[in-house]
Amino acid sequence: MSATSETVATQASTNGTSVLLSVDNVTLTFGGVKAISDISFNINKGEIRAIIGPNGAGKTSMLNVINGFYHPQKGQISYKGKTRRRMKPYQAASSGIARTFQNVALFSGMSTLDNIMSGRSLKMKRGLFWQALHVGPARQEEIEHRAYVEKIIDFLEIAHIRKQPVGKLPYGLQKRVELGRAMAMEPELLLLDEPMAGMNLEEKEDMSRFVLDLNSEFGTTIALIEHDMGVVMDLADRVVVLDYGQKIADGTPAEVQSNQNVIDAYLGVAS
Amino acid sequence: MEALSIGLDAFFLAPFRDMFSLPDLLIQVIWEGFVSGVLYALIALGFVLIYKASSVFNFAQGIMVVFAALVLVSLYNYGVPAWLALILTIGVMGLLALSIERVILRKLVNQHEAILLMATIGLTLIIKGAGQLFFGGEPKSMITEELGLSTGSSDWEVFDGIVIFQHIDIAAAVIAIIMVAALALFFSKTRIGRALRAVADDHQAALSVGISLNQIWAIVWFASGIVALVTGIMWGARSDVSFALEIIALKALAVLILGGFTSVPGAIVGGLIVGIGEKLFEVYWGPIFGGGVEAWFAYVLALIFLLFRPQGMFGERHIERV
Amino acid sequence: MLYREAGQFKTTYADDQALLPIAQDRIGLFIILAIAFVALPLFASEFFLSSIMIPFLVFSLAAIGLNILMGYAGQLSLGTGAFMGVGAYACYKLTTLYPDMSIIVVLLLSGVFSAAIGVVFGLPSLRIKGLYLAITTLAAQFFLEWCFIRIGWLYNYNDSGAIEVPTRTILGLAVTGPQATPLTRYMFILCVVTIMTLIAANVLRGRIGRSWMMIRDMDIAAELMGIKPLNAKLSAFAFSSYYCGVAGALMVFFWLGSAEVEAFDINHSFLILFMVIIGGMGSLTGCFMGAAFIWVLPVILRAIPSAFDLNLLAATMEHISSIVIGVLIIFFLIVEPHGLARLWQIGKEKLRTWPFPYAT
Amino acid sequence: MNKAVEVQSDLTGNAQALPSFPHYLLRNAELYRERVAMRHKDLGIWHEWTWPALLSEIRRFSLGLQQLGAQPGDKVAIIGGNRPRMYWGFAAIQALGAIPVPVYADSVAEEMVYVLDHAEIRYALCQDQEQVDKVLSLQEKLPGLQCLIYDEERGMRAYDPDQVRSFQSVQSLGDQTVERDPSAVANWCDGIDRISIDDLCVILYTSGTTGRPKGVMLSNRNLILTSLNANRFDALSEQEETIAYLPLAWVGDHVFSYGQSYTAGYCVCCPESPDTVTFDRLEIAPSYFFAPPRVFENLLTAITVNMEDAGRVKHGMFKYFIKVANKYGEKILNGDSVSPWGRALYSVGNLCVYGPLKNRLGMTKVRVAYTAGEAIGPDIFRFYRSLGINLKQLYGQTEASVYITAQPDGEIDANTVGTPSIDVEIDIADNGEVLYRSPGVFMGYYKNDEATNSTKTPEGWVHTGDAGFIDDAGHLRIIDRSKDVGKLNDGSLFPPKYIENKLKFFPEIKEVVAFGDGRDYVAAFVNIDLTAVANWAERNNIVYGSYQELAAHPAIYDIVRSHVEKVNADLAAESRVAGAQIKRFLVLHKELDADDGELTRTLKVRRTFIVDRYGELIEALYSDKQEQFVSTEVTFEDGRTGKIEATVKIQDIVSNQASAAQVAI
Repeated sequence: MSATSETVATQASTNGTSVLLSVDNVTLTFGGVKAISDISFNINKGEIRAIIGPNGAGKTSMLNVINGFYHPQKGQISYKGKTRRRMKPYQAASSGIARTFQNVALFSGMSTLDNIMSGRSLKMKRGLFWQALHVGPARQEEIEHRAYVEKIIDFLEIAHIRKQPVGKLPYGLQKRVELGRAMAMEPELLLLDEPMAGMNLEEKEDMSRFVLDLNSEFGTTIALIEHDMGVVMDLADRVVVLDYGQKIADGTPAEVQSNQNVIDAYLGVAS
Repeated sequence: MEALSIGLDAFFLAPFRDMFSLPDLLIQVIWEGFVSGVLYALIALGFVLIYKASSVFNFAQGIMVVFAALVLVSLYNYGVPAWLALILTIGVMGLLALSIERVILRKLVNQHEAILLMATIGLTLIIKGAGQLFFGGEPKSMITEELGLSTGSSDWEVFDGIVIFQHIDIAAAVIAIIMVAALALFFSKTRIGRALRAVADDHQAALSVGISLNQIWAIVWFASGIVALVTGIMWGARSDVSFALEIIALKALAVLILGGFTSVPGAIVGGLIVGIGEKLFEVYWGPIFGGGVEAWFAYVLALIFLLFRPQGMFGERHIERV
Repeated sequence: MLYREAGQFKTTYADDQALLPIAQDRIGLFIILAIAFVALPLFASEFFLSSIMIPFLVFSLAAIGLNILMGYAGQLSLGTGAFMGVGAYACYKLTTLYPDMSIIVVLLLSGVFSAAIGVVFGLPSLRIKGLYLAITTLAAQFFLEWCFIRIGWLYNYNDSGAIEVPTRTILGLAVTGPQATPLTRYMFILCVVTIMTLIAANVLRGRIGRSWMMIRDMDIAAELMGIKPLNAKLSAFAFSSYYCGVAGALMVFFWLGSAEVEAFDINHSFLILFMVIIGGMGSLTGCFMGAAFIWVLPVILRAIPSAFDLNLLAATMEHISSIVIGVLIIFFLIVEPHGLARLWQIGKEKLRTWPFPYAT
Repeated sequence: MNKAVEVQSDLTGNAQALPSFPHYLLRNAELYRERVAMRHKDLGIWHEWTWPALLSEIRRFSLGLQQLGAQPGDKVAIIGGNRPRMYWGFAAIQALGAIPVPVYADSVAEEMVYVLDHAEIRYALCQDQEQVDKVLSLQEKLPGLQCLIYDEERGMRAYDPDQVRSFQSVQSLGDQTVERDPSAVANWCDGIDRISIDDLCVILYTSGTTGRPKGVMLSNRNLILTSLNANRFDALSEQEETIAYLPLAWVGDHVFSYGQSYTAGYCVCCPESPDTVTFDRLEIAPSYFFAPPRVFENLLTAITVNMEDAGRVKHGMFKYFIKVANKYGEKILNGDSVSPWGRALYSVGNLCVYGPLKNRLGMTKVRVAYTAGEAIGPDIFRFYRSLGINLKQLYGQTEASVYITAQPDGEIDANTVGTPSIDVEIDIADNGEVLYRSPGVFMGYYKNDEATNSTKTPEGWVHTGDAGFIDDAGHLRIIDRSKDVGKLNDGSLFPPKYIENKLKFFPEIKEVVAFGDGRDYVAAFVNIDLTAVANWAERNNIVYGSYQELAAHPAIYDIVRSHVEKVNADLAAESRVAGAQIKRFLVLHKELDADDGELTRTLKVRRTFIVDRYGELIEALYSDKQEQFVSTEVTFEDGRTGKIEATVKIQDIVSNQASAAQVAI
């Protein structure tokens, strides 16, 4: 928290929905190479926001900036009205930002249950003493969180792999477990980095259903990176398009789809 | 306040006053440090060779030094002529390299670095046990003269004092320099050497040169076996051939931290820094702590260094991706 | 095969999350505890207790300490011996400074010192990973060894430079020092190790243990889940060193009776390391298996020549056992990098799914 | 409050029975205060309800339902899987004098609308959003529908709360009633007391192999007496544990998981999900277990496949001890005399194989297991028995409240279905059809007197539609559906199911459809079992891209041919069916599927449908063609339809000549 300068945001967006996160003129360079240059966009509370673009467009870097893994050289991020220049990843986590990874980043030595339980770490408070005895409050706490985690397991329909080590699970299920782990944090903003990459049609449909349900039932705001245009068009409320680290379009799926820049840069390449 | 300023003086100023008041001693200390630094550097060189080619952090390098020296000395003691013993020892080191590659490394391809490290720790136990079983645990003298190395010393009068140079130390320095040069030549001029460099960067590329990974591993282990033999002779000549050397060889780890795991120049510079640094520290600062600081100076130096530059002197900074 | 689990179902999360959810495991543990607490004290010889069981328990505890750091938190350490030394010297100083303080309190406090030193040497782990970290623990090892020699205050300026364990009693019964019988010492150690193992198991399955494993498996993801690397790593160092410290104190006070710095040297660190590797990283059961293996195997090897009337020197057998352990380490790394514990687990899984080759 | 009713029981004298299941609920809550009545694995652990807790849940729901306006005689649909609230629905509805109508949850909308409309459903208790959506999509066709109640919350936010309510909200309606009027509980009990034993208890729709489903009306008397008799037959007590995993709308599940549970007071466990039944069964280890042959077949296939992957020593040991079990197991189970050596071998086998195997199957504690619904392969049947599982056959029908015949302990024969159950009379008609009369005989088909009259005689005898005979030991043997038994052109007898079942007992073969009635010879469609065959293909390095490709593989044809030849040899040995040997067969290019209408929801073959659908293939079988192109419309899981096309090969078989001696007979 030390490195944050806080200003009360006065942003209340035009159409009545409130802005959860806004990215303002962010530039990120690696050893002189610009990964992201001067990008601004925002994410409204409760929406599903897609970030798309060809490979190397800076999508993942953008997520990394949002959750504090990279620190941008220029620009700032405002989240829930607070502006931060530098934020540690765990600070992002405790302020309600969770994410999944492009290449599944599960804790491979732990079971599905433990992986999702790990998402509850921030919510668990009991100290070493109670943990050591594993009676009273610590045990009670563990059980309460287990109950919450079980709801997620039920939600994601992964009851049958509850006790299996995640390392051996098929890829599609691993992605689901990873989503579960992020859900366990009860985030306000959930960043999904290519949640459907490498999945077959059925798995994609399941995952889309989970994302939509998650958004509507838990009210979680979601920002996702996705390659499958069909999926993006179905899921997203608004889409921002990046290309070579620059923003080339921003709007509803329909608007973006008809945007000439996008057709040239992305759809043109893809087809 | 008084005590503090005395303490600060004792730590930060007095040692330097001592240095300049007896410059001949200083030169002697630096020379001693330089020579042990050369030996540290040689051990580190053995590590680097293997690490570069196979990402194996060879914990057994220290014991290989002891083992090579033991084989040499014992062969001579059994009546084998010195020159023949030297050749036979080289053969033994070659055999060792080959069997390590066959029996251990080949089975552990693509394993995590930590597992490979632990395998070499196991290897250390085996070599140590075998060495003690066959040659006995008691210290032995190196057959310095029989190998044609001078044991005399030369004096150098300077600053109203005398600095003593042991011939064997000079020889050690010279041989080390020759050895590094030879390795540099080997790496840059020979086909195998180039393949070795390629392997460090990219295993596939090495295969395309037409040399199998297995061969390369055998070769680097053999090369570091020879480096170990040379180190063993030099070290043995300065003190005795004993298993205590193994612990001292751990200092090469500190050297590697300073110089980086993959850099040959780094190993040399690191070795010299550690060697000279610990001698200076022992002589000029040691008394403050009650002596014996040589035992940990290298590691603490490495630790402090790591805190400021985790990637080593010559290493590159990595950008972590998620 | 031996595991007939049909009909074992859980109606509460507490039962489901129990340390040993399978009835047969609970029975097995009960039998082991019964042997340790009842059968051995009744039937075992003094030699067996003092030369095999006591060291075995001490090493198991030290291995648990190292395993917490290495197997659960993923931080390599080569300084276990020195951390044990800190515990031992702290225990000695405390009990000689405050002779009236209960030995139990002293023992528990001595771990605190070791934990504090562990945290100091764990600080670099925030910036340094893997092999590099091993170097900093080596620094700890040699620096602390040096301290044990050079700081006379630590051993009350004894001429011998060794710490001599004074006699301490609990309820009038001598538990340390020359008067303490092997049986008393064994029972005391057994209780300490049992309780501390239980505590370790509890911590490891809770939030704190999970945070260590998160850092071990995927530190970046862990940080993004809100784990502060500083807290997780340092707490692992502290917890681990505490165990090593208590093990060190137990080693000197309840086993050796007196100790010099050699008892805590780098070879000692390696010994514990081998126990963890062979036993199995990330497994408490493995710590006991590894300790039994590394400690008992040489004892057996040493016994072999006399059994066959061979007149081999003890030193020779020492060397052979060194070779055997080396070979076994490599064997395990090749065949099963997760050690005896994983073998046991695989075997157990086989027994659970028997006659099927795997669960369906 | 618990009024016992004296009921006449012809064979066993007078029996005590309560007039309805809600009466039994009240009794159990008194009698078994501490006993667990129901378990449900949910969110990772087993939740338990004792009988009093069960009563409370049911009463709250029932009172809420009453508040919603449910009247005696109203029909309430129950659409969902094996979940506690679905089961609670039965008693809650019955307590109001209303009639529960369980509906197959996986039936497609058109099937469902027929049932809901025909039964004049006023309320529907649905498991989840999927079922609610299905019913709502039919809303305009169901004018009488008042309200839907759902069990699982997920996705249920966007619905009209007056029309679609959660189970809990209905329960709290009940709570409010009690708060307002504390006498509501007593009134509720009075309402139960007004139920008569001869009132309609439940309507169960039979899916039927042909035509529209028929609503079988069962009275309290039917179900309660049958349940009591069944409990008595196998000495079932409140100690039993069962796992409920078969369709709720099927009479078997209704009697096993509801009727017998309430009358005996035993515990019913609901699995976490259909995917986890195997594991959940392992956890619960039921003492009373029921499964159709298909489940036992699949289990055995899974066992065999699993053991193929075992090491050689273990596999050898397994095979050896299975042989031992084959030799001694059944005898030991039946209490016959076995040599001490045999007993010793068997007990070693029990330690090494049978015990652990039963453990993995969750059948360690099984006291009584039944298979019914179809004929089970004798080998499969014996396999389970030889392990020491008391598996028995029973023969039943929805119209009989299940039990017609069952095998008593110790009188087990794989080829019979046992002796008449308690209070059941059996008669064989001249054409070989089996008729029965019992207290379980249904009241009639709902709104279908024509069908009722053609099935049930005025004297109470019911036509089963199955052909069979009673053997010397007094056991019933079933050959086939009486109307399916046909004749070849040369006059030989053609019992299709008899032939099909013989083939289906081979693990590689999943389904068979045999033809021959009015033809010159017998020919058959064969469906391979993908699990077994895929495993075999993997072990033999046979590469295939799809089911279709695998089915057409020559090696598969070879396997099937060898099986057909074995069956032919069997048939040749029996003079009555020697003429019915298979001359030509083909392996179907797609799996027969209930979604395509080829199987019923209970996974029985719909013969007439298949004859229509695959007419060209059948004609090819009776021509000299060696292959035939076919194009089939299919429905995918998500409801889309598509076409699959294939050229199916036809294989000839040289049939065994019946031996001269047999011909002479």
